[in-house]
Amino acid sequence: MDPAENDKLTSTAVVETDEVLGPGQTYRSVSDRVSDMVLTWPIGYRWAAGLALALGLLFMLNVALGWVFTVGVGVWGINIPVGWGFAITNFVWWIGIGHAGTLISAFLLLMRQKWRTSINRFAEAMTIFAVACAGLFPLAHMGRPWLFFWLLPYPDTMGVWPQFRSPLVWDVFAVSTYLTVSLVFWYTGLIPDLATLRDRAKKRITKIIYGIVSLGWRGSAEHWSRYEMCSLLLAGLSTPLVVSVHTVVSFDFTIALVPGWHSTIFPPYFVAGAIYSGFAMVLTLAIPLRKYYHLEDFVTMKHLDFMGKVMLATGLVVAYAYVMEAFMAFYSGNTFDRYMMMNRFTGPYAKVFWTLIFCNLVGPQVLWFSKIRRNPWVLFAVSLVVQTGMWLERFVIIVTGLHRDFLPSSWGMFYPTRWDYMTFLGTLGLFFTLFYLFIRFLPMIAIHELRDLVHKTQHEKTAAH
Amino acid sequence: MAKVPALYGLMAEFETPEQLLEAAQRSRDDGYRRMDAYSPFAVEGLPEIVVSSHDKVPLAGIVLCGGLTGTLTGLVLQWYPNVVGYPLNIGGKPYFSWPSFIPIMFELTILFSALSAVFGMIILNDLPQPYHPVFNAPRFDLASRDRFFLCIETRDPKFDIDRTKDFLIGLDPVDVTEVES
Amino acid sequence: MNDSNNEMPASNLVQIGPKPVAEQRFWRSLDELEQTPAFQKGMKYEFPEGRVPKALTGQGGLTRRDILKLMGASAGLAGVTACTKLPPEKIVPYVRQPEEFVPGIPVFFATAMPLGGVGRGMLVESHMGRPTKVEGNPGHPSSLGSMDLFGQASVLTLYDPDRSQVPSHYGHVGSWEEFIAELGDHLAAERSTGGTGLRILTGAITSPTLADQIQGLLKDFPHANWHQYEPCGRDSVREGSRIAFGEYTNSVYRLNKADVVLSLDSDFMFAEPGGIRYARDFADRRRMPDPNATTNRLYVAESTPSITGSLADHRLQVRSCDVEALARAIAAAVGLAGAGSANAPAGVSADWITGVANDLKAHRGSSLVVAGDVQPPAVHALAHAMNEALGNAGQTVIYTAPVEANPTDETRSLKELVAAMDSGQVRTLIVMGVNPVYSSPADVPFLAAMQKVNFRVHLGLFHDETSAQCHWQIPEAHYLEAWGDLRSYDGTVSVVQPLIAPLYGGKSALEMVAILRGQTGASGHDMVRDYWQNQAPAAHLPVGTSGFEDFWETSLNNGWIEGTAYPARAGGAKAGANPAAGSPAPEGLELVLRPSPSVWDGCLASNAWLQELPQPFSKLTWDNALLMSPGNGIRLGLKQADVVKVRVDGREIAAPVFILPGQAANSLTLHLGYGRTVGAGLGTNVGANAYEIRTSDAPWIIAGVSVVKTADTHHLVTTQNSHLIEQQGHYVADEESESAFDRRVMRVASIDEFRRNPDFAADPPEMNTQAQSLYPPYDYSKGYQWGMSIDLNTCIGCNACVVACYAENNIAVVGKDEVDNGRDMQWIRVDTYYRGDIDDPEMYNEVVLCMHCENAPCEYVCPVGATMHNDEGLNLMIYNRCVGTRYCSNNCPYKVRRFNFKLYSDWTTPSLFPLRNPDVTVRSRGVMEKCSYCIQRIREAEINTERDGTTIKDGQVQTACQQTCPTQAIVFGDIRDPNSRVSQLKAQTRQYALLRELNVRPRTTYLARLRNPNPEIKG
Amino acid sequence: MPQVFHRSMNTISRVSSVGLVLVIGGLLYFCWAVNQSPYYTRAKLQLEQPVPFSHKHHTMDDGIDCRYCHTSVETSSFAGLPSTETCMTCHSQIWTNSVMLQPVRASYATGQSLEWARVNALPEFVYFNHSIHVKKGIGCTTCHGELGDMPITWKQNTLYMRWCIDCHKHPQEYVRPREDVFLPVYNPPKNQAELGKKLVAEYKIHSWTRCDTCHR
Repeated sequence: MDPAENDKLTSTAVVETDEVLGPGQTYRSVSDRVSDMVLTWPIGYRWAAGLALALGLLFMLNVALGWVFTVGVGVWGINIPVGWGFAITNFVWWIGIGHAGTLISAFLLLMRQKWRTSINRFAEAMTIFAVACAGLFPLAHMGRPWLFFWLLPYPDTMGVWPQFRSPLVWDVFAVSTYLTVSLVFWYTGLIPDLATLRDRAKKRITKIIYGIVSLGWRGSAEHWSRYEMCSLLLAGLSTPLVVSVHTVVSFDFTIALVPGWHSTIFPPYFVAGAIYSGFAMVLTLAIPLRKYYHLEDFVTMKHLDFMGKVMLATGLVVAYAYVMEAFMAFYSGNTFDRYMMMNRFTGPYAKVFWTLIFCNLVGPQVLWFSKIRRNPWVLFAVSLVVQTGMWLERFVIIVTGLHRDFLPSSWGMFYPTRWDYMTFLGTLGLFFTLFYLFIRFLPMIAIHELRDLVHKTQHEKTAAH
Repeated sequence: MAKVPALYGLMAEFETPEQLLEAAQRSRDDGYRRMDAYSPFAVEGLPEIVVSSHDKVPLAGIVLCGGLTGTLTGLVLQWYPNVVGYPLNIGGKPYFSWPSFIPIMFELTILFSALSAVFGMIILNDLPQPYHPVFNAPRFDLASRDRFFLCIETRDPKFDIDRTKDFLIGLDPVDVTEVES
Repeated sequence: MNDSNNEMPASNLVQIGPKPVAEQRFWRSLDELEQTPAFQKGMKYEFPEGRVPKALTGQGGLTRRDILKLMGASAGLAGVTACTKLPPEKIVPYVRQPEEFVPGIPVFFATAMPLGGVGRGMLVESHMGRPTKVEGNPGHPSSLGSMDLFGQASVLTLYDPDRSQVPSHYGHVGSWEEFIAELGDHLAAERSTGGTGLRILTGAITSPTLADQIQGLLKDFPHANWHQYEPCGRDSVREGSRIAFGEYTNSVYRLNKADVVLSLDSDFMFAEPGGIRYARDFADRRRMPDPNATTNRLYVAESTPSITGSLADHRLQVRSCDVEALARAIAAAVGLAGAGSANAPAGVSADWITGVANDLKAHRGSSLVVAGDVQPPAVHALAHAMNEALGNAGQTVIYTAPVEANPTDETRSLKELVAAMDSGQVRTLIVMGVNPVYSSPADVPFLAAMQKVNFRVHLGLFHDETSAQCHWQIPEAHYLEAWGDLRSYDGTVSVVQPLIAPLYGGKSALEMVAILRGQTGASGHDMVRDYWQNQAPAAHLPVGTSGFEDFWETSLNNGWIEGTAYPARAGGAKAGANPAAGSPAPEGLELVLRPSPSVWDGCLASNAWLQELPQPFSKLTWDNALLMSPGNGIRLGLKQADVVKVRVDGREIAAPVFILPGQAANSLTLHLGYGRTVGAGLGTNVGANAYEIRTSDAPWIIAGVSVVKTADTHHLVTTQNSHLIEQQGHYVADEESESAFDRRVMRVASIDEFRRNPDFAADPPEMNTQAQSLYPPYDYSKGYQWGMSIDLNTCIGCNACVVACYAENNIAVVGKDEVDNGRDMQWIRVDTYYRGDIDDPEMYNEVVLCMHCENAPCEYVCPVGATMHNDEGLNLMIYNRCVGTRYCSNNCPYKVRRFNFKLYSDWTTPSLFPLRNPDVTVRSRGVMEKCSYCIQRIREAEINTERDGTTIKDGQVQTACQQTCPTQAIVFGDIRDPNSRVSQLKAQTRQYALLRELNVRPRTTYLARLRNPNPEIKG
Repeated sequence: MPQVFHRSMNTISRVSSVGLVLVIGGLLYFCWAVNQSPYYTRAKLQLEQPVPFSHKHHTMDDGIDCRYCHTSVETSSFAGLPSTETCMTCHSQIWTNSVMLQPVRASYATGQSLEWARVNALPEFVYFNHSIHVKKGIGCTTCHGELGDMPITWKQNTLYMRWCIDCHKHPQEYVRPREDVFLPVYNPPKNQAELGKKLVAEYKIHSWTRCDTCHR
């Protein structure tokens, strides 16, 4: 996609607004606007080109994973002492990204934040796809991935069970629970919109497909009442779930005694970092989407502004965690922690560390300025910087902790191989492939909630008058 | 042999949720009990008016039971292998080292609760139900777009095709149609 | 399951015959062997050169196994299956079962292995007729039950797929009959002239029977000549003894009696024929069970860090060429008349000389001066004179007849042979067991001269550089395949018994000589037996034995022949035999050539275990390098891995630089044994060939070399990265070592400090976090509780344990690139740390293996419980349950876990299958592995004692590393039994645990290192 | 608005929802069943052997002790497989012309081993020791089945780890007096419950289920 070209084409049509919804939107206009994106054929060439690129990356993922499964994880740069490299970095990164969606739909729903409406659907989709990408890595990083089912509790012919004290088993439960709950939450939200698509579709086959997946939704008041209750309950359940998932992921590190891993600050720090990177990904997706699908009325300046603020806030939490981590390393008097911290500052991976500090701490401070928060393309750039930073953060935690731990004799280095890079970039392919399919076949904004928003904003206006 | 389709009810179409609310309220005041309202989004206060019976087990109750089942499943799932099925000395920890069982118990609680909520909602709503008489209403596709419908069903004891139709017309709808069963 | 079929999947292909004890039983089915595809493939390519095991390339093609795995994976992904279906198997019994075998129970046989011609007594474990593991022979004076790395690795050479497998004629497959016929023609011609054109070249020979046979041959051919050349031979040792005593004399040291030892560039605990025994005797004086125990003191003057030097209380870094001056100065200081100048060489402080001399004088009769093999004869003569003057002769050193059957100046012998060949006198040359084309000094043109010989025959284990120049290459029988006898360092004779019939129909040197004598088909067994029956005087028959049969049986059973150790010779060094002081050593750089601590003189170059072994101190693998001090590196403007050309007298050799702390200033070291070009299997084209710069005049120490930097660098791979930091023109610190002492990983005190504070190594009480736990401790109060103690005060870092572990536990070799990636598979490793000035550091070795932590951090992170504890305190690793998350390794603070990142175990080379220990699972790809405290041995002992209704006695179970350890620094046993050796060691105040503050409660603990410095010597 | 679906779709959709759950359950059951089946475990399958050797005939009819052929069962991990010579000790005297025994005679004459199809096999990472089991009062037939009733030998049990563990956890249910270990047919006495307990104590049976019992 070429943003400049698109800017020229559409710049005249853009009317930026500072409300959560553009002016003049009606029930019908929002319904038609969003459902038309799905029901209009043929497909756009930009979408097709994007999908082709994503499929190319996905193919690379297949090649990379095929090689990993054929030869072994030895094709990556991992070794003893650095037993985890890119794979677990990617896992934590994707899981982190996956946190924004459910948080937006659940936490902001509980908080009755109206601005969640336009972004929650694709944020949830992003969550699911990110968790799917993340889930790939624990599988792929195993030495014998064909035995992955030994991590699942089932009565086997050996009479043995998973080892439930291992954070990796907790991960299995946490990630699969998160994926399942996000999926049902997302689907629940989709049901009324699928009914809209069913009702608006012209072709019989389209009607049938959307008819099946919408379960025969007819908007009955009684249904709406249970539906709303269900959404509320799911939101209430998802909020602690979101917090727990990255907490459990952080347990992968905190439970271990590796210096730089064994830290009680990790759970809140990881959760904040997850929201930070998650919102960055939402912005990364939302800004081009609103541009190319002309959604400025739905994803307004106010949305960008709010998301910028959330990023700033979580970024500051992360910054606090960084400072505390360093402080505790020195204050504790623990030789190993001190060395680990000094090694991060000045060791072989110091450049990576300082890059991450720039990306996560320094760069995002521009978000203090509302002009920046309301400049989509600067915001887009910041979101990319933050995502880079968050990936590097996980890399630094994993690699600098391991590469020089307790016994100096076994210190080593981790150098990624081309298969490391291919696997990582390949999952971007998987993610974007799924995302491209999503924006083509499902409404990327929750239509029934938009209608509700139209209703509420009109109500407010009348009340104000 | 052509069969004359039975009537499911009478459907009045409104343009705004406020009109629908008012119409529903008036129908209820008029003694109608078997009716339902259809809207493109959840209209606040509407269910209280049109729904006459309450669920025997509320959704929240189902979710609570699901959640407790999940907790218990998590506990048994970890207690049994570690204490009975195949106890192993893992890093010198006791067989029943319950603090490390908490994460999974928590996750299963959430999982079971969430699934109970969704499946509870679907089952209580009697879904999937791809065929429903109200879809026979000619303009009912607008119910998922921008129109609000009130349907008084024939099984209402007070239902009388002419009287009810008159009553509905009196509510100032866009249109009133007969819905085949 | 422990039966033949399961142990060894190749049993259908290669039927292994039982071990021939009383009679030679050849492989029943050599014919069958020849039918195997692998064999035929080898035949097709004549010599399987450049054949690299798949595991080493790391990523071969997609094999059937991979496909099965992928199928398994996809089936698994489809959620179909739970475990693998076993393939159908065949089970094949004997036709006639040999009576001495019980299937499934290993048997041990005593034999001996030659290195440099000298024997070392050993016991070899045999599983169903396959030798799998070498141990020391507890009764044999040369080993006392220990073994060095060369002995441990020799079993791999036996099964080396790159061994010469058929007689070959000009590189083509020939037959025995053709060879015998052609040889017969040439011998007939020789016989007519009395053998004027017949020459035999061997290495150093100590074998009485072989020497007797050769003498017999020389009688048959009176004008024939026998030459001996040992590349890393002991010419200067012998010459030194001749100067001192007037005749060749062998020195046998009694280090257990020595209170003060001065080593003049001698690595006597490693690189000498008696090294294993010396290490034991020396260590026995260092055990320091309590602060008041007495100990010895070791002074080492050397140019490169040696295994002996690592235990030195005072280590003097000095150029090897300055050692003579140093020796003279010390000799003068101890009052030896005529020793020459008392001036110490430049850079050696006077108090070192006087300190050492006074210490020696104070311990008359209990001191010892040892000169190194690389030192010139004069230094040896001085050492003999000093020992005489100090009254040590007969006390700490005894003099005996030489162990060589025919001691000679081997370099001269080789030169004579070359001269004879060059002048065309030689018509038939038989080379046996040596590789002179590779290992001759550069100024001895062996290769060119041998081209003038009409008929050249090479008997060798490999088709090597010399074979390539010979008309016939005859596969030699490995010592585990042939009968023979050998003398060890003190003269004790061992009978070499074969454990297996020759895999490739090879012949021993003994049988070859018999063929030359026209006795084709004479059996080695008969020759050895006949020799001892006829030649051995009746006096040799031990008291109480009725006759030869008993004597023979006893000798075979014991592994040595009673009464063959040489008695001490009367008389000492001749007075005034001290050689005149030569000209002072020239200034500038010297180059010292030494046998490699891994592959010796190159004869072991194809041994992958040894190639992959991290060399002591440098931790270099799969290479040799020009070792250089940090100061020299700065002065010459050289960095690690820069390729330089070393030039002297118009010769030059290119080698990469390795900056090694502990190397003496202006002294460069290059190990021999690398740079093989033909027939060294995986060791081919590894490293630089130092023989190319060696001369017959200066075989070890080459003075006046110059170093020229080239633009190239060479990829050097080490297992422990030393992070020397270059700062303002000099190297400052090794960050790892600094951290190691900060972290108290290595704990050291002087004897005085130890006596003042016996608890110096103990952790402060607040670090003992044992009581602070959320959980109650596991009950380890019943049954056996296994634990280990490692005495850092006696560990010499010789790597024998590492190779023993390779052999015992089927450890895979991964190759240079994978080692570079940090993926070496050794379960036990020797860590080296430096302390003090990087240009003159103290060096410390620390053996690290799985600590078997009671609160094992690896266990609770494993998602499938593949690693867990048993109630005997063992941290178990269950390979077949492992899914390979590597979490356990990440969480191991000692980083002792090893992961099969790729398929490292060789599942495809049939000749390697019988090598494997059938009691240890061969690990596959994607599986974690680690030290198991040799659980197969524990389990075997447990089962046996349970069956007999007894209990395991202390010392009944030895781990492989413990058993082989020359200094017995490693002790394993039941820590619940207060009387066990390990319990008593752990009760010592020097005991400490690595990283105790982590509260992992390791079962392996260390005894802190002590130093016994001489207060007279400052600094 | 016309109906998208026919009335019957309501039933179809509900039935198929339930059906999906049942199909998944059925698939899982199928996996389990395959795993337990002789196809997978080879239990109770009669393999083709070079000679149709009958344990029933040799032990019950002829009264030959197990240890006559499986010589190392009391001393080694491996019970031992009789050499051709062992067969020929008798069969050089009796049934000397039997066609069935032709492969045995051929083996003896040529020195070529008989190749039996393996009946009871364990994976190579399982270290089973016959001698200790025999010593602790676990009879041959406990694992190998009633050999005295087997005209041709088959694998009686799955030899799955779960099966091994069952006995290791409850040895009192299987242990027998040492003198009965080699009986080709054995029926546990009525008082097995108390006898078992007594023998477990007497033979000092450990009931080990720790992993290194079999894996190393």
